[in-house]
Amino acid sequence: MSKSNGSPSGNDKGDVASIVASNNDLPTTSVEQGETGSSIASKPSSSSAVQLKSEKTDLPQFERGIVDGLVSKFGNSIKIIYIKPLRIKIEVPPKDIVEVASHIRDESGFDHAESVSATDYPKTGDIEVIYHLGSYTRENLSSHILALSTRTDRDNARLPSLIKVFKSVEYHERESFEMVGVYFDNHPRNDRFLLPEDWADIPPLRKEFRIKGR
Amino acid sequence: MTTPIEDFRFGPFVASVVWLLFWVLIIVTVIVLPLIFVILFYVPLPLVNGEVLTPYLFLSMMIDPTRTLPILNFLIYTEFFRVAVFPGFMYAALIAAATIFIERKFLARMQLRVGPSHAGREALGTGFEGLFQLVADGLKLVSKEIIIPAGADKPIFWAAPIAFVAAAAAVVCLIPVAPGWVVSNIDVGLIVAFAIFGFFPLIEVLFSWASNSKYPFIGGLRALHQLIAFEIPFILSALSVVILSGSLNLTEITYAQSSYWFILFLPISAFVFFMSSLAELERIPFDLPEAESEIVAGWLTETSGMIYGLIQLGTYVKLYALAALFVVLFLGGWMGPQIFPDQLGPPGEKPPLLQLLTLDGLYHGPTANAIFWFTAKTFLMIHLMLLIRGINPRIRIDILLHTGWYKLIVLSFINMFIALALIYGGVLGPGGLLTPN
Amino acid sequence: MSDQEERISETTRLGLEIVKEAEEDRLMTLSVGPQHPGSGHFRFTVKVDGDYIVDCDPDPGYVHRGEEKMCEYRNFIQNIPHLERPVIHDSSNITYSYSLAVEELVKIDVPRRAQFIRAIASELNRQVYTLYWLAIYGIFLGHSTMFMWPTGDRELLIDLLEALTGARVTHAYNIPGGVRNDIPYGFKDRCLRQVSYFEGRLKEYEDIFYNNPLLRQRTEGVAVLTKEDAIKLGVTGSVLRASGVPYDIRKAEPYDIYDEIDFNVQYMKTCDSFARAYVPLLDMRESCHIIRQLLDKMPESGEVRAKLQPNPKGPPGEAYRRVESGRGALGYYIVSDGTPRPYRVKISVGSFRNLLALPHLLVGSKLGDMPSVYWSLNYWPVEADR
Amino acid sequence: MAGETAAQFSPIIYMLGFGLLVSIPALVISRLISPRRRYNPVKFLPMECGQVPSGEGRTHFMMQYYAYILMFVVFDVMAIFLYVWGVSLFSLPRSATLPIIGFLAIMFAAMGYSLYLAGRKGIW
Repeated sequence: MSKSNGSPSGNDKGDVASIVASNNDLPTTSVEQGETGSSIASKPSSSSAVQLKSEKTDLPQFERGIVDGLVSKFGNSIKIIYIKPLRIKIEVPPKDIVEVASHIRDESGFDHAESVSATDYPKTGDIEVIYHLGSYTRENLSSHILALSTRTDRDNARLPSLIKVFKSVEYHERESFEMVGVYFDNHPRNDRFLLPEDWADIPPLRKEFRIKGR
Repeated sequence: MTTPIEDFRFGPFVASVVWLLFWVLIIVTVIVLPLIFVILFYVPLPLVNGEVLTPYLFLSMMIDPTRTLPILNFLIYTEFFRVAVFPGFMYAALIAAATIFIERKFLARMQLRVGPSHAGREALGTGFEGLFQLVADGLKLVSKEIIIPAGADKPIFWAAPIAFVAAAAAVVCLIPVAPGWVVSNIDVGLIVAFAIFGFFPLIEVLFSWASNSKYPFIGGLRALHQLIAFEIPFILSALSVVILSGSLNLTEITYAQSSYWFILFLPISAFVFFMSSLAELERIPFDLPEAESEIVAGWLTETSGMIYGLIQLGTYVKLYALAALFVVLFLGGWMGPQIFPDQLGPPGEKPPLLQLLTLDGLYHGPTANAIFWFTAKTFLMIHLMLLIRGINPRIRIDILLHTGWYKLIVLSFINMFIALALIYGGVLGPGGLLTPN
Repeated sequence: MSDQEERISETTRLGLEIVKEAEEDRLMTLSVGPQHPGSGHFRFTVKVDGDYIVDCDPDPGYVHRGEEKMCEYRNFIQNIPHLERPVIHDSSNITYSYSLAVEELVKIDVPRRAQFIRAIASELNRQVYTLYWLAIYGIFLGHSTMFMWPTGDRELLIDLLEALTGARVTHAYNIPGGVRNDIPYGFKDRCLRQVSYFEGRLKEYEDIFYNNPLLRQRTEGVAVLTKEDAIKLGVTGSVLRASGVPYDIRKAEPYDIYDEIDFNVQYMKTCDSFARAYVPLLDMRESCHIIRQLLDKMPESGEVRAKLQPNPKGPPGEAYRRVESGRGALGYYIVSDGTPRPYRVKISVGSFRNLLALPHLLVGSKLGDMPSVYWSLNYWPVEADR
Repeated sequence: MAGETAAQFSPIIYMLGFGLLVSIPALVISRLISPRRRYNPVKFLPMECGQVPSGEGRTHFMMQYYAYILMFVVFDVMAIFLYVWGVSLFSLPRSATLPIIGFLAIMFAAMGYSLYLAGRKGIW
């Protein structure tokens, strides 16, 4: 964008960021393959069309560092589900989740929720709610997603709302409420959002809800 | 009142049209024609060339060329012709229709669209594509159901579109199209024009109130605010014209521009008048009362069918009236170089058929010239108004009020002082350098 | 307090009550949508006090299809055609992150040439979407030419994509393991020609639409979404970048081939409605730049599709992958239980995240700004409903 | 005399009448040939974007810009008053312009002050 064609006010040449593709700055690239051997970060150095990923490297250090900070603070209440390059998943019991989330926001730097998904597990009688948290403010975290999950009883699904911690979960939690039927305490509006006004069935993303004809 | 929806079938449709025609014919021959003759028996008939203009004589003009021209000549100078046809309604309506046609084509060119350039290509050849679109639109509007919302104020709801058309027509009657060709030559013509323009927001507010709906209501209020923002610049920008010409009569204002157009000395006023007339018309930068993305269709939300059609007709007639008023005030009205001959055809006596073809006695060179130049200038102005629509988004109501009060009023006063300086500096006005003697 | 109450006479109290009632009466509830020229398949009610909006309540769901439920009944490949329905104008991007997630679950690698082709399709589709968005932005502002020009130019890019994928809008081109077909003969030249033409047009758009003083007057300084609010509300895409956060998934978490591409993240610091309308234009310009590089670096030949078993399935597990779509981050969270069908699919779309900014921005702004603010949020109602 | 002056305006009345003459038959014809299906009462509800209307269409509703409305009431009269002066400018002595300039100055001062106040108030 040049100045001559009338760039808008406040957007000078200096404002346009020029973030050169310097992925090497990110700590993650030191670990090319995760333990699961997934192909997330396997692209950059590979020139061959199909890359085999047989070798196993050690755990991603940077992600490990984030989790260690959490574990040292909260101890046993945090259960680490997996640590992959760029992806971390931890599980927290419902009673601690607000506290852990506040800590994640303030100390770890994950400042917004990208998505909130509730999954129904009828076999174990659980509903798992996962907050995928990302970071805009910290540049070294911008590629990471921290999946903060919690489980609640399927028949009496109640969870504390994270809306005080992350404002961005508001509509996602409302959607989870009507789609899976998790009631979020302290959420200002646990009511219909996407479904029809006269919806009188069970929440449609529960596993016992069957699509007609299927 | 539950009737099932019937499928459309072509055969019964044609049959119904034929039956309709049959009944119309019967009624015309049995009732209407005798009624006309009964009325004509009591009405004092005028004299044309020493003969009383009976219906028989009138009908004979179709076959006898020697009688055609005097009768036409007589008809043209009647009041009714002026009101209904030439400087009056039909001329304005034709220009309005042409405006719709031109608007379509012009905007389509501008916006790289192909749609409006096709309807009628096979029938009329290139150059007239899109002409049938007008016919189709008119037929569609006439044949659509008129829906009046529940709770609406029915008498006002019906009366508003009629009043809209009538008011637009009333403005048209003040416009002098050629020397002597004006429906009503009033000494205070300009003031009357402003007075009638003041009706339109009133009609809009009435209609929006009558609709009993929210979006029309806001639209009507916005129309009022538009009036408030632009009425004073509108009036003041014409004030400098009045100062220079010393008259409020539109014909005299035109004559005052016989040697120079006022736009040469009053460009700022002309600009202000142009912007204000756009606001008066509710065309694109100022179409707040019908801003479709904010308040559905504004004050037109509840209109349907022919009510909408009449309001559109009134709007386009108003567009013509404002363009013509601009031409009269700033572009010298009908003034222009003489390009038409004084007489058509060879001079001297002519055989009857040639007389008819060359409109002997009816044709008047200067008048034809005046009409030509007036129409050409009006179309130029209409084009300018359409151009604005193609390149601008809508503005917001606070910006509108701000523009009207802070900018346009000041601008129109500046040009008024320039006009005063020119008069007192001895350039214009009586005895001035540029005044013809 | 009690003294004061005593001093107020009964009449005054009655009068105050009437005034209070009138204050409440003053508010008019306007319903914007679903049958509104300025809403799309979406409804929000606004309460207006005169010309000012005092309350806004979005109510999406008019085009809710239950894509997430439908995904659970189809296998990974069958899900592709219906997943692109929520945003057919950007269908290569909405299937892109799905493909990435499935590739992670099923553990396939994508051939290098296919990665380039995917990126080209994705960038072209981003432009197609953004042009459509721009067109509707124009009509929301009452600018009919601004509607017609992008729509016309979009047609050329659609033709290009049709040559590439075989369908005009619903491409279903990205599949797990690569793309469906190789690029057609002569595509590279045609694409370069089209992109050059399009760059010239973008210059014209800027001169004619964005530098229009009336548009500037209407949008500059209106509905400011500050950087802090943008981060707090978790908005994404052009809305976020217009608020001064240079965040782009293509740069933050480069997928496929994007880490080999040299491009800048376009952002503005003015945070207003104009910035949100202007950043997509800058994005389109950057996108042209990316397409040139992709065409330049693409290997001349090679596989475009990894070999897949007919009913691909992987071990139980989950994946969360995202791409930068026309409306911002588009993430898929897929849980697999080891069967060929996904156990749970959650689509996290940019529109749904940007919706949270709508009441935040509309409250306190003028009714005349409503359409421009709403559409500057880059909100696609169908996508948000899924 | 009064009658003659009034007669000047008669063409306007004719023109108005002709406008009615054209538009009323258009409405009547349209009413005659257009369909009238009245079996769905929802059709006749006021427009509310596909929703059932809530609240009154005609309410106490105030736009915020009434500063301009108040000023309009004053300055519209002023504008017409200027016409009376402007049309007779040539027949007046030059010294008659001075009082008008004074009048304009007062009006401008008033307008400037009121616009200043309106601007300072911000939201009305």
